Parts: sequence; C-alpha cells; structure tokens
Amino acid sequence: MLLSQFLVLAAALFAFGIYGLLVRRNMVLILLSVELMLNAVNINLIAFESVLVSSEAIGQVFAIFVITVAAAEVGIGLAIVLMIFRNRKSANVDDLSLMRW
Amino acid sequence: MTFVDWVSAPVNWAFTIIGLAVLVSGFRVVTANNVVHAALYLVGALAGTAGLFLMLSAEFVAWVLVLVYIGAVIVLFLFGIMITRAPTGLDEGLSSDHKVLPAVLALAMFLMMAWASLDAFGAQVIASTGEPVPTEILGEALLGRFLIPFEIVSFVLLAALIGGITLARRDLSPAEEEERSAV
Amino acid sequence: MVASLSALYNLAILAAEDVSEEVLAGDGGWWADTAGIMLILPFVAFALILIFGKKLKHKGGEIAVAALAINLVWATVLLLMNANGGVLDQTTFEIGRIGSGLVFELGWVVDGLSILMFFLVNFVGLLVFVYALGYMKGDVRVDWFFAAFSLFAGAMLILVGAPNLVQLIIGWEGVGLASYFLIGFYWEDITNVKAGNKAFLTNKVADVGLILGAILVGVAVGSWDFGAIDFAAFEGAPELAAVASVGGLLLFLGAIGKSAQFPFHIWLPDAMAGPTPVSALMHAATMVTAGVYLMARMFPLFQYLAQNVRIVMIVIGTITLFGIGLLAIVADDIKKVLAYSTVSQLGYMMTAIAAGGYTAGMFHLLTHATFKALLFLGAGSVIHSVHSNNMSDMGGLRKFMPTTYWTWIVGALALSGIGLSGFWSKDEILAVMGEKGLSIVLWISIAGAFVTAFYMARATSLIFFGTYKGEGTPHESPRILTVPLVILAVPAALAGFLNIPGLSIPGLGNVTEWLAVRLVPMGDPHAVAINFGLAGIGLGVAILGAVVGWLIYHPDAETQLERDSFEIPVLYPLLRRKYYIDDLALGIVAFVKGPLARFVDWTNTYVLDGIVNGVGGLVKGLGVFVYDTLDQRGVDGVFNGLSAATDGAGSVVRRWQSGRIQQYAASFVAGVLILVALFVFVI
Amino acid sequence: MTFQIDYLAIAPELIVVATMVTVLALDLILPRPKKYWTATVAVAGTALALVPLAFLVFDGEVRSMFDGSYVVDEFALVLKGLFLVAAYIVFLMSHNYIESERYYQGEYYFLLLSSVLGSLVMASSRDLITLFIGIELVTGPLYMLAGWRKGDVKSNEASMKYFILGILSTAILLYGMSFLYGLTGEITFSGLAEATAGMADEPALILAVLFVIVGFGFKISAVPFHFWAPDAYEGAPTPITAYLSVNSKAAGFVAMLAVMYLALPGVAEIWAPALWLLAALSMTIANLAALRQTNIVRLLAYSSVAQAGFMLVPFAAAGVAGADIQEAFAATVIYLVIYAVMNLGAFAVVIVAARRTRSGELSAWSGLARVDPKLGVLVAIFFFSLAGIPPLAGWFAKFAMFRSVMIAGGAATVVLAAIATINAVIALYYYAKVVKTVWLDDPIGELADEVEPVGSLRLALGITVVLTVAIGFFPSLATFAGDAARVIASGG
Repeated sequence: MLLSQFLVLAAALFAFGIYGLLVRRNMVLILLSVELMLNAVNINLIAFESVLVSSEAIGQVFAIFVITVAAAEVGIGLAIVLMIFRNRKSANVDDLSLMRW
Repeated sequence: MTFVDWVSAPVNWAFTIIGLAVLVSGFRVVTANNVVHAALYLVGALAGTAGLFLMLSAEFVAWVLVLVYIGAVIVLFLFGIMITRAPTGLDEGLSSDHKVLPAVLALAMFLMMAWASLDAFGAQVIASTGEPVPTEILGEALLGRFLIPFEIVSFVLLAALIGGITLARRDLSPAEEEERSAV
Repeated sequence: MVASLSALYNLAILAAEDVSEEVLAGDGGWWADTAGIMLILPFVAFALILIFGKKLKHKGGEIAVAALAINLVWATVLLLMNANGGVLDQTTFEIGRIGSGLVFELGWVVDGLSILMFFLVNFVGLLVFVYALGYMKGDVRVDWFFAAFSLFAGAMLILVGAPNLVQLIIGWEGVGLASYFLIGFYWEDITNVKAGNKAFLTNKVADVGLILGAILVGVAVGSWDFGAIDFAAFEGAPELAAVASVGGLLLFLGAIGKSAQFPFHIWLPDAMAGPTPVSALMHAATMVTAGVYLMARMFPLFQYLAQNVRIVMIVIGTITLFGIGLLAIVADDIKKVLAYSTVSQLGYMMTAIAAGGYTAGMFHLLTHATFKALLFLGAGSVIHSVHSNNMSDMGGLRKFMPTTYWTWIVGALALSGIGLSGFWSKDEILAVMGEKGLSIVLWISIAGAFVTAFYMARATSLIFFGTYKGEGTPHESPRILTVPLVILAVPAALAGFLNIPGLSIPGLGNVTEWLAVRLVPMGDPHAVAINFGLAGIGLGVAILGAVVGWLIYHPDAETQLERDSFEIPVLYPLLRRKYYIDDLALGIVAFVKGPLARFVDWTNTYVLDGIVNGVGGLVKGLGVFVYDTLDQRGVDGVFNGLSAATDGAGSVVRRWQSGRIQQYAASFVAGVLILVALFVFVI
Repeated sequence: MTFQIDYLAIAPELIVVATMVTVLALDLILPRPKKYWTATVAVAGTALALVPLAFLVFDGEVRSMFDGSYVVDEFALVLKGLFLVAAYIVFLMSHNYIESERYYQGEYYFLLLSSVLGSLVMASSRDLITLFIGIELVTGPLYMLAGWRKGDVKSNEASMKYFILGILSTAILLYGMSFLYGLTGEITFSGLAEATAGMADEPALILAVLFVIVGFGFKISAVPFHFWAPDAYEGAPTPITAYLSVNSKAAGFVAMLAVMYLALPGVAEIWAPALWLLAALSMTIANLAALRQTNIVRLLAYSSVAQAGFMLVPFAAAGVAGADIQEAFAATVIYLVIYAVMNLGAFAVVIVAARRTRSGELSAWSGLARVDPKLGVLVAIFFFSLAGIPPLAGWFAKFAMFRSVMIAGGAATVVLAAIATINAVIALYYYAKVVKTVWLDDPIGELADEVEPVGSLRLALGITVVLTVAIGFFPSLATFAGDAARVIASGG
C-alpha cells in the first residue's frame, strides 16, 4: 500500500465536506459535512502513524482525541440547532441573516 | 513500487473497494436529497473508514470510531433530524441553488491537498500491514504522556453536555415555573 | 529620586572642554532641582478646579491663577540665574524600560532654552488667566474652562520641560487634547465642534510623523534623551547619521502640524472658534510655538546631520510666511486676521531656525509671544465690547476704548516691525538670511514684512478709526481686562532690547547668552553688529506697508467699508467709479480755479491714489487668490477628498459582510486557497 | 514510562477545576433566589487561582512535565495571569447582567470557567495535541455562551455563525496539524522546530503551516477569516462579547505565537509573508468597515479585528525581515496585555451605557456625557486609549509595535509600517467619532433614570480605568509581560 493513496482519499473526503458546508442549507446536514472533514483528518493521522510507527502511537492517540472532540462538537451543534428551531421553526441557516454590514 | 506491484497486492484490492465505497458514501452525504439518507450515508462512510483503519493496524481506533460514531453520534443526528421535523422524504430544498462556486472551491481545495500529498509522500510505502498496534500502548500514552489533554478533553465533553442541555431544553414559562416551585 | 545628572554633567564638561567655552553653567541648585513643581502644579489646579471649582467665586479661576503665579516665581528665579552664569541641570525618574535597551524617563530639563519657555508660558499664561477671570465671567462652564486651561498649561510645561522625546510627545498630545476641548468649548454651535475636530485630526496626521520620527531617532541613538541625541548629532554618530534625514523630516512633519505651517495651517483659523483668551495663549503665544520649540530643541540634529531637511524647512517656512500672511488681508473676522498673522510669523521663526538662526528664531518667538498675546487680548477686549468678531461691525473705537487702543497700537507696531520689539527680532532673522546668502528667501521675507504692516494698518483702521458701525454703545473694558493689556504692552515694546547685538544688559545679559546654555554648542551665526542695511530696508518696507494700508483704509468714515469690500483687482476701480467721477469733477473745477490747485489735485487723484490703490489692490487680489484657490479649494479640498474617499471605501468594504453564513464560509475557503496559491505561484 | 506531576505547577488549573465543580454543585443545591452565589464562587475561585500563580512567578523556576509537553515558564505565567485577570473582570461584568435577565447562572459560570481552564492549559501546552484540546476547550463553551440569550434570534444567529465557521476552522487546523505530524513524526514544539528546519521549500509543509495559520486566524479574527466576529459580537451577551474579544482572541494569539516561534522558527519564510498579508488586510479592511458602523458593539468588533492586525504587525515584520524575533514577541505580548485592559473597559462602559440608553446604537449615545459626565469621561478614556492617544495605555502598545517594526527594518517591513500608520489615523477617526457623539452631540431620546452600576461592574470599570491610565504613565507595568515573552523567545 502507498501512503499517498490514503492521503488522496482523505483529501477527497475533506473536499466533499467543504462542498457540503457551502451548499447545504439545513444545519444538521452542515454538521454531517463537518463530520466528513474531521474523518478525513483521522484517515490522515492513522495513515501517517502506520508509516511513522512512533513508540507512543501518537497518530492514533491524536485520532482518538479528534473523535472525542468531534462528538462534543456534534452535541454543541445539535443543541444550537434545536435552540434555533424552537425560535424560528426552521433549521435552515440562510434564514438567519439578520445581522450584517 | 510499480503499478504491477501495487495491483498484485490483495490488500490494495481491498483498499480500492472500501475506498470507493467511502468516496461514494461521502459524496452522497453532501448531495442526498433526503436528510435521513444523508445521515445513513455518513454511517457508510464511517464504517468504510473503520475498515481502512483496520488495514492500517489501528484496530482500537477503528472500534472507537464504530462505537462512538455509529453507535452514538449518528443516533444523536437522527434524533436531531426527528426533533427538528425536517422533511424526511425527498426534498430538493436541502441544498442552496448556488452550487457552482462551492464546487469550484471544493475541487480547488482537493487538487491542492492531493497535489501536496503526492508531492511529499508520493512513493512512500506502508510497510507494516495488519499487525495491530497493541491497545496497551495507547492506554499508556493516554494516561501517561497525554494525561493532561485526556483530562481536559473530558471537560470539553462535560461542557458540551451541560451547555447543550441548557440551550436545547425548553424554558418554562413563568407560570409553569411558579407551579413547579410550589410543588 | 534617580537623577542622571552626573552622567549629563560629564557630557557637558566633555563638550565644554572639547569645543567651546560658551557652555559655562551652574547646576541651578535648589531651584533647578525643584523646577518640576512647575510641571505638576497646573495638574493639581486642574484636579482642584474639577472638584471645588463650582463652589468658588471665580469658578476655580483663582486656583488656576495661583498655580501659575507660583510657577512664575520659579521661572523668574531660574531666568535670572541663567542670565547670571547659566543653569544646566536635568532631573529624571525612570518609569520603565524595554528589555535592556531603551529607558523611559520622566523629569525636567533646565537649560537656557527650557528656562526661556518656562518663563514665557508662565508669564503670558498668568496674564491671560487673569484676563480670563474677567472675560469669562458669567459664561457657561467657567469651571471647565479653567480646568481645561490649567490642563493645557500643565501639558505645555511638560512639553517644554521634557528631558526626552517621549515626555515631549506626552506633553504634545496633552496640549492637543486640551486644545480640542477648548476649541470646541462652545459646543452648542456645531461649527465650533467641527473646528475642534478639524484641528484635532489635522494635528493627528502630523503627529504620526512626530511619533515615527521619535522612535526612529530614539532607536538609532539608543536613548530618547535630548542630551544624548544632541550630543550624538554633534559628534556625528554614524547610527544617527544613517537615519538623520528621514527622522528629521518626520519630526519636522510633526512640527509643522503643531505650528500650523503650510499646508497644515488650515486648522488654526478655524481654531479661533474657542474663547479669545484661549486664542491668545494657545494659538498665538505658546502651543503653536511647540513646533518651533521642537526644532530648536533638536537643532543640533539639523545643524550637524540632517542638513538636507533644512532646505525643505526653509521652503515650507518661506511659503508660509508670505503666502499665509496675504490671507490676513481679506479676513473680516478680527481673530482670523491675527491667526493668519500668527501662522505667518511662525513661518519666519521656522525659516530662521532652518537657516541656522537658532537664536534669531527663538528671539522672535519670545517677542512674538508678547505682542501677539497682547493683540489677541486687545481683540478680546474689543469683542467683549461690541459683541462681534467682525471688523465690519467695529470702527471708531479709539474714542470709546482708549486703553485698548493704545496697547493695540503698541502691539501692532511691534508686529509690523516698526521700532518696537518685533523690529529687532525680525531684523535679526533678516540678518541671518542675509548672512547665509539666501537672497530669494530674504526678499520674500522683506515682502512679507510689507504685507504684515499692511494688514495691521488695515485692521487698526477698520477697528479704531472711522465711525462705529456696530450695535449699542461700546465701552472700555473693565480693569481686569485692561491691566493685563498694559502689562503685556511693556515687553511688547521693550523686549527687543534683550538681544541687541553687542548689548548686554547688566543683570540680564541678552537672549543670545541665555540660549547658549545648552549641552552642545548651537553654532548660531549671531550677527555681531546690527546689519544697518537690512534693518533699514526692513524698517522702510514696513513703514511703507503701514502707510499704504493707512492710506487705503484711513479714517474716511463713509467709504471705509466700501474700500474693504472689493474682491477682484480688475473690478476694484469699477467698484470705486463714483469716487473717480467725483474726483474728476473736482479736478475740472480745480483746473478752472488754478493750475497749481489743478496740478496738486491731479497728482493726488491719479498718481498717488493710483499707486496706492494699485499696490493695495494687487496685494489684496493676491490674498484673495491664495485664499480662494489654494487654501479653501486646494488644501482643504485634498483633506476633504481624502476623508470622502476613506468613507466611500468603508461603505464598499462593509457590504462584504453580507450576513449569510455560507458566504462567510466561502470567503473563508477562498482565503485559504488564495493564501496557498500565492505561496505556490508567487513566492 | 512514568511521569511526575508537579502539583504546584498546575495548581491554578486545579483551582479552576475545583471552582467549576463547586459552581455546578451549588447550582444544584441552591434555590433560584440564591443562585447569585454561583457567581460569587466563580469570581472568588478565579481570584484564588492567582495565588499559586504569584508563587510560581516569585519562584521563577521553569517547570516542565510530560516530556516537555506541558511547561510552566515565565511566558506561560504572564499569559495565565492575563487570562485570569481578564476572566475576573468578565465575571464582574457578567454578575449583574446575567442575573437581571434570568439566564441560567450556574451553567453560565461553569461554561465560562471551562473556557478559562482551556486558556490556562493552552498557555502551558508545548505540543500539538495539548494545544488543540486546550483551544477546543476555550472555544467549545463559547459557541453556546454566544447563544445564551436563547429567546433572542440575534443571539441564536451569533451562536450559529460562530459555531459553523469555528468548526470549519477547526477542521482546517487539524488537517494542517496532521500534515505537520506526518511530515516530521513530531508533535512537541521542540521536536518540530528541529525537524522542520530547512524544509521551507516543501509544498506539503507550506500547506500545513498555512492551514494552521488559517485555524488560528479564525480565533484571532484576522481578515479574511473575520466574518463571524461582527455578527457574533453583536448577537452575543455583552460580557461574552468582551470575553470573545479579549480572552478568546488572546488565546488564539498565544497559540499562534507559540506554534510559529517555538515549533516553526526555521520556516519563517512561509509564515511571515502570510502573516504580513493577514496583518495588512486586517488593519485596512476592518478599519474601513468600522468607519460606517452605527452599532457600537459592531464598531468595537471591527476595531478588535483591526487591533488584531496591529498585533500581527511585529510578528510579520520580524519574520519577513529575518530579524530577531524576541522584540516582536515582546511587542505582541505587550500589545495583547494593554489591548485586553482597554477593550474590557470599553465593553464595561458599553454595558453601563446600554442600560442607560436601552440601545446599542451609537446615535443613542448622543450627548450622554452631559447627562452623565462620569460615564462620558470613561468613554473618552477607553476610546482614546484604543485610538492610541498618550498618555493612555494604548499609545504604548502602538509604540511597542512601531518600535519592533523599526528594529526589524527592510523594505517589506517599511511598507507594512506605512500601512499601519495610515490605519492608525483612520482608526482615530471612528474612535473620536464615538467620543464626539458622547460629548458634543445634543442628547436625543429618553434616557433611563440614573442607576448606579452595581458594585461588581464598578469594580470592573475601576480596575480597567486604573490600569489604562497607569500603564500609560508607567509602561513598565506592561513591559514586564514583554520581558517574560522575550525570555521564552530566546529559548531561555
């Protein structure tokens, strides 16, 4: 296996995530896109680790931290979605553009 | 490593299959016109990723991914989708109409990142395959050298939990509150 | 108390041994050690006025006066000590340092230059404060007025007493802030507020130069201490030499902002919106001289290293002294006449210092401070009496206000350079220019002297001669206003004798000797004898200007205003057509009556009047042109245009904030891409 | 491998943790009318955490744990001090604000303390993982606190915008960090510094470094990663806005300083031009946008973006010119400390004034000084200080910034200095506009009756005013911070 094949795959997933973040109107779907991006980072970390083989498995530890933080972010994000939904009966982000200029 | 070498390794066949599945699922996550489908495609992408992790001797992380994401986070997502009563059927309005610029930006990002990856690691071969990193090492690292981030990340979760509950719960109206305190 | 005195002394002794016997100074003893009290008292007064001011009879004015009175004791003692042997001392406290490098210190320097300024600020300040007690009586917010005024005096003393550039900048900004408060003092009127803002912003643009220059010079020398900088310049330290031109230019930029030199002069006439005592003290006698003072303080830098900057300084100064002086001819507001005059006189000082006339420039600063304060206070007295700033509402006041009138005459003669103090100091500037071979500058300066005398004659005629055109009956001002006028008239008349070449007054010496008490020699080419040729020309031109002005605006009550109302030189004779016809008719009658009468009348009508009117019209036309075209449209236009442009750009930039999160995210990603692309493809 | 834990070194963190737990427990036990005790405990805990900090400062020893991943040195101590004091002031500002609007108090203080804990950890972290977790703990709670006014749609919107751009930047930051690890096999700063030296031509490293900069650029709200700032500032509760603009921004700067100077000093040719660009853009764009703002909080938001640009200047200048980075390090930290003080003061004034005028619009502030001169003086002090007018603290910040630029030298640096100069003048214009409105315009509209601000708010105002004026006259108060920073930058 080549290291780069994993990295390119991760890059593609990351790009999908960016695309989703930019086009999705529903905030839950935006969160899904972000999960894709963080997952791409994890693939990077694990792939690098399998090459570097550090004594403390740093890449894998890092990935575990990323997964944990990602879970926390999802919790925060969903709480914000619920709060917005309660006020506006919609989870679409482009409905919210009161503040500008 | 020549292409023939690459093709002749069975593990690369496995990679191709799983990788394609991950890519397709990932693509559908951001394009599906059904919210629930999008979430389920994410499950697919994550499961594929876990498979890749197994190939990369990261057994523990793979199972963490399955447990945390597929077991918990996706369920959370589905709850979120249900509660916000987003249309669960086909819905063309999930994505905005302006797709060209985001697509161009995302493609440019991809080309940039892929180019940098190939440039730096183009021919690097992953030597060790299959042999999982002992969980013991991870455990010692987490509770040894990375003790502080390990403890701190628990506060990240706790804060997310408490803040999330506070934000998401419905506030009682003053009347209800009085009623409750009277009880 | 951390006194870096000993180090300074070593330097001074070193300098004295090596190069000059001029630096012979005592340490000033107790009086110099405690001179810092002058820097602190006005701030104490400021605080006390804010706290107790409302309850006192004069709303805190008495506190302000008391503070400056005490200060004046110190200033006078130090002045006398300096005149009798010299005082050179410095006291500093360290307040901080950046690493092992630059040290921040506050304190006070006592040398010839600062003592002169201490005396000037406190003496003129005290008189103006006393005057203000009467002038501001019954006005709004009197306590705030005196508080801000004290703040100003304190900041000015901090500025002139500064032993280093950092403290000078603190004082510099302080006077700017106080000035802002006081110009906008009558804030009920929006134009006053605008004037305050204009002054503040114009100054701020220039201050950037000062601060950058100070940092540049300070970093190069390794210290902001004036002693260290001056000495480095004197020795030609290579680090300083490398940045001297840029640093000098930046410092000069700061100086022309504060001293309202072209093209930063635009703020000063507008600043006349403040109460008249403010104009007298800040916009004539002290604050605007800060730029000149800075140049004098940093004189060795320009003298020994940044010589190319001096050319810029001379050009700016010369443009100012003549071009802005012309504007005084067309102004109707009495205070604006004096304001333009101030700018023009500051141009003289700046040019003199640039030309190397350190003493001449500072001497003119000294005399100018006295007579210009006198003129402003006189103007205030007049305004107080007729309740208008416009000369077209005055006239004939000579009879109603004799004290004001006579003191004004003293000030006007002094300013015009006819006999009194201004004559001596202006002559010294002309002598410096002559000696340096700056013939073009010299002739422009002489022309400027003509203009000065001309507009003073005009103002004097319009205010004090002719008939009264305002409302009500004017009356002489109360004593509290006239006594300061009389006191100020004395130095305005006599200060010139303080620096007559070769004359050393027993017990006082002369200004040249006072100012020579500096750490390093100033190299002033002080004229050993009076340059009678130039003095004669200067005096002659001034008298000519006064006479021409007088003849145009002489007290012909009926036509005085009419004579002042023309605007374009070609139209001028047409506007006066009636006058010509009358004269022509008279001439015909006279012709009939007799050849002699006819000849005299003809000469009078066509030759003399023609010359007088022609010259006057030309000068006036030039003034109108400069004012309308260059000043109002040109310089102001640039500033207004700049502000409009930034405003416009602001509204464009603002639109990018569309409020839509996904556009933000797209910008975010695009930012990443552009950043990376820049690196890959460009760098 | 076993690791020794130096409990004194992490005592401030432990005290904050204990305070968090106490706050949570108290919130459970106390009846609603007594919930203000949670605030008192939070304030007291923050103050208490300063005690071991003082011990550590006097001790002066550099304490390093976990293989150099967690270091308590002078630099960390100065910044921890800054974070704690700033948090203390924010708590004082929150006290009445949160109580009066019936927000959840216990949770509020718990979340804010979490964020403080994150910043403390960050100041000491010397590897990528600890730094990342620290920065997540700083921002995570803030996403929610920005939306704390649950019923207010603007607050919802603030929370949403901050959150979405926040996770985008986190993802990009992480991608960059993963590449840093992949290229070097190191995550400690010292290891990275060795491994990256001389790798400046490697495109993957360029990408990694730039991604990391982008991640931090979001935290410090540098243009073009600043879009969230004005909206989030406007919508969030004002004390949170103050916290966002001071603690959160400072945390971003600390992270950036540490990573660039400690982990990537060998590849300054990558990050320096990038920072140069961000600095120039931030100052110019934000200042121009600020000119047109009518809402006072938005104005302060743009001002804080512009100030971030000023703070980046020494950084960029030293890197571009290849000059000694110690001075730049010191200048940025000095700027950060002074900025924190005056900006907190400005927000405290905004809270008081908003209560009087019942509006966040600048026009509502017209003639405020004539009704309430004390408030007018405070407005003048803080806004003039932000504008950098001597003798208020702000001048010294600008001064230190310009000085470090002068030391750096070089053509690109001079251009940046010129841009900074022009922007200093533009900025003066809108700061002066605020003061002008307050002092010179005619009062309009109804003002609420004079309510003496509560004690805690007055204390907050008092602390910031005293510091703003005192640092202006005695800059050595702030140069201590710079000296500490210089020590770390020299590797000592």
